[in-house]
Amino acid sequence: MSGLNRQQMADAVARRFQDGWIVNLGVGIPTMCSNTAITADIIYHSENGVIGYGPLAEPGHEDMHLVNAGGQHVTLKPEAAVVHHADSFAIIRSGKIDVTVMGAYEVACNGDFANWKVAGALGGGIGGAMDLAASAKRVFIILEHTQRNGAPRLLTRCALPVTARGVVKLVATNLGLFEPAGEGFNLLEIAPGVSVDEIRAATGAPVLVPADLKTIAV
Amino acid sequence: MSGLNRQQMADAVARRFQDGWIVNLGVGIPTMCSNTAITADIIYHSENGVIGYGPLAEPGHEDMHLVNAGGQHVTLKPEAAVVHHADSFAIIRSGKIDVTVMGAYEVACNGDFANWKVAGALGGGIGGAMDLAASAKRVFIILEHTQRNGAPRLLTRCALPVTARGVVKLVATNLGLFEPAGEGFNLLEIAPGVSVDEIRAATGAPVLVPADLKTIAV
Amino acid sequence: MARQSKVVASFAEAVAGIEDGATIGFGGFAMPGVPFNLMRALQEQGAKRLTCVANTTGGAAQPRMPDIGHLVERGMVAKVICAFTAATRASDELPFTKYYERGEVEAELVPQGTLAERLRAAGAGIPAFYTPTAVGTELAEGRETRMFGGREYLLEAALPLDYAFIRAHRADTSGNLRFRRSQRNFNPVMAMAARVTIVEVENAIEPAGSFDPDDVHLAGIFVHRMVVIPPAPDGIWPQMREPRK
Amino acid sequence: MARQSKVVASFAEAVAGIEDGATIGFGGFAMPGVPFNLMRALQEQGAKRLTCVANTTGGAAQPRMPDIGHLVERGMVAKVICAFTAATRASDELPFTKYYERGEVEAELVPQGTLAERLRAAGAGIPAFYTPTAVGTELAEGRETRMFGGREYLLEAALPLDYAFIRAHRADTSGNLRFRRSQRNFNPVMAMAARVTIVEVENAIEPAGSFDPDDVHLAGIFVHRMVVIPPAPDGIWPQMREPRK
Repeated sequence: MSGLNRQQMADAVARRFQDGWIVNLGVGIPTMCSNTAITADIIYHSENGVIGYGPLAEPGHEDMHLVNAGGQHVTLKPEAAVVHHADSFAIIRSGKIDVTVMGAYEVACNGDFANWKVAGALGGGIGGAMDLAASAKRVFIILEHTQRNGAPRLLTRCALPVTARGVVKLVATNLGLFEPAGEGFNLLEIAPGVSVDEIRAATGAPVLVPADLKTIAV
Repeated sequence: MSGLNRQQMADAVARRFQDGWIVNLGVGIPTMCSNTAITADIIYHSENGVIGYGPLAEPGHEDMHLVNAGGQHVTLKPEAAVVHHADSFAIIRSGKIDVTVMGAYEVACNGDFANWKVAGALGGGIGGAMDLAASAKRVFIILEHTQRNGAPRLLTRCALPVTARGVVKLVATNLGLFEPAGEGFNLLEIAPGVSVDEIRAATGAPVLVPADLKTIAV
Repeated sequence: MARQSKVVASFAEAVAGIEDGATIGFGGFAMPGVPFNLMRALQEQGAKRLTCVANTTGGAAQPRMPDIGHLVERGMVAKVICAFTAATRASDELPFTKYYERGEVEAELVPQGTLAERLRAAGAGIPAFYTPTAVGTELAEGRETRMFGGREYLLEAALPLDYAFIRAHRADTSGNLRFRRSQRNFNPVMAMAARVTIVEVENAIEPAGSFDPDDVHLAGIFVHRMVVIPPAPDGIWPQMREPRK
Repeated sequence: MARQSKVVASFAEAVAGIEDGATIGFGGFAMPGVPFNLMRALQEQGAKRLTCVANTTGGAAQPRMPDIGHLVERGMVAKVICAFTAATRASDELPFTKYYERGEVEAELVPQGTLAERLRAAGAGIPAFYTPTAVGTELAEGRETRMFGGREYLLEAALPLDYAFIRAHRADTSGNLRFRRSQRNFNPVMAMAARVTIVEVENAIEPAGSFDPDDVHLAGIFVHRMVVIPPAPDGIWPQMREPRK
């Protein structure tokens, strides 16, 4: 029941990108979306003001002045431009990001998600997540379907403090692709070798399955 | 009783500038402050985002892409930098302009002044005057002491709609240099060949004269 | 699938499809950066009930360049939002002013810095902000103010545009722009505030990558259509005027 | 009378005179643009009860670079205002976090875009603005929100700084700066928000006029003290780290 690996999860999301989109990728698995050959014509934006970055730099060819929002050394496409932080978030808040892809601790079928504060902690790590979640045209979430102890991360309501409310449009896990649909998650595509019953057992909210369920291409 | 000419009025104001000041000059007589040799080390700022401009361009040497706020073709000093309009007014509103020098229709001894709308007009021309007047560290006004019909422009209260309230620190006219002082104007310096009685007769507010009245150097 | 080219062949094509009732911002300050060619093309395009946003409705100087006044004269304009609806010199008259005084067009007079900041706010996803400008003046009468730190500020709203018309010095095929000297002025904030930005460019469009990414003044993501200005007399290129007295 | 030179000879001189109780902003994002040398000098300078503003209190990675955590460890900090007061990965721990959990320092956690915009507002004379960010979250609890166009926004206040510590790639004697690539990040807005901006510069200071006025990223009017970073090991120059798993 392990399903997709991390790059396959990123690929499943990246396949939904459309040519010409401006895309912001969060730390972790989401950054892998820019390392896939699936999407040819995407403009990647990162919070630190880099517009139009490309794949990760080859080892030994890193530019010490150039990182993405995850601190990884990236390359630039010819169309690249650099702006300062206030202008970078002006782009975000004014709705020019077509999709933001983020990791999360929890996501709920009402479209809420939580990714900045763990249970019992005093502090948190918000970064640009709240700005992106509030204002991007689409919020896509990538996360492991369950916690290490097997507890579900896809829930009816988030237990942790939320990052934004009602904004998630697509959820990719190792088990499948889901769409928050109010009282449950629509299962859009299923990972190869995974059964619907396994998904239902691992999900903390109703899972709605279409008659013509597709399997994710890997 | 004509007193100072236009350049002499500008010079009388420019003598009050201090080295290192950031200075914004309004259209008309105030622009003449940047054409005087009196002030060696001023950073001139104009609303259209030019920081560090110098004297007017010599005829035949104008740069068609470079004007000051009055639309005059200016030159650049080596320290010059260009910003866009929102950043230019960020500089103004955040209080970084040491002095703004403007023309006016009227100025009052309570520090109010009026320079954007004439009597009976429906429209007006504000330009950057209200932003500058509200936020510059000092507002200096240069204007002819009287209207063409002899009516005073220095008043107890402005009759025209004001540009800002209580902000004027210095007033230069063809007759002298004045400081708004609440219930009247302090006469700081007098133009050569002009008498205090002439000034009082031409002023619509009390004029307070110091014992050691200086004459403006021309 | 490649993205569609942003370069169009004519000014008429650049302004095609502008809807009646649109809000259009025109960049420029004095002569530099004013999209004269696009403004002339818009006169021919003929959209109605426009809201026009610019520093000024048009200058008093002659010979007269394309300006908002021309659009008003053709009955295309419902409203202007500008820092000048009349000349500052009582002896001058802006072409716009007489139509305004006759009640043929509406006008909202805005301090220049407030205008720039309202555009910047629209491009920054900020719906409203407070400014010290215009407090205590006729412009603030009846409006909401608030004290912060003992000082009074006026609430101002973002000013989003449907279209921005701007003029740039150089452009690459991805829409990255460079402005020259005081040509920059309102142009970047107009573009950031707009749904669609249309640019007249003073030089031939260069290949993507022609500018160092550190030296781009307006990123291509803000630019939608570009047209190269032909040499005079087909294109409009400001020249020196007789000095004013 | 000539203006005083902005160039100082040492980091100690650059941070001299910083008062107890000052609010200091530290530019940088990840490694690029962080004023590591100035932060190290501040540890020695020893001012107390500081309010520290930055994207993060410090990274979890080793070897550890100078960060706000070091200042906290020395008892110099009353409060931090940051977008990270704990690590995003539950498995990491920021050096700062344990002092915070022990109650030895106050913290205000701010979304990164709100932080940038609050600094920008301070540098733009805007005392407060509305943002959609953080609406509906724990951060908005008990705070003022307002509807504009049917959407809820949160009121946020400007965040002025006494000092900005920043790092730039090139500088001229007038203080005009250029940043390289993502080194720009928070640095210009920190400088615009500050009363005094102190810069560590990666290259020798160049004569005024070395940069085209169109290519200045931060105008010299915002810059007060500059110091050139010496070669390693005297100066701090980030190197590649072992990749994280």
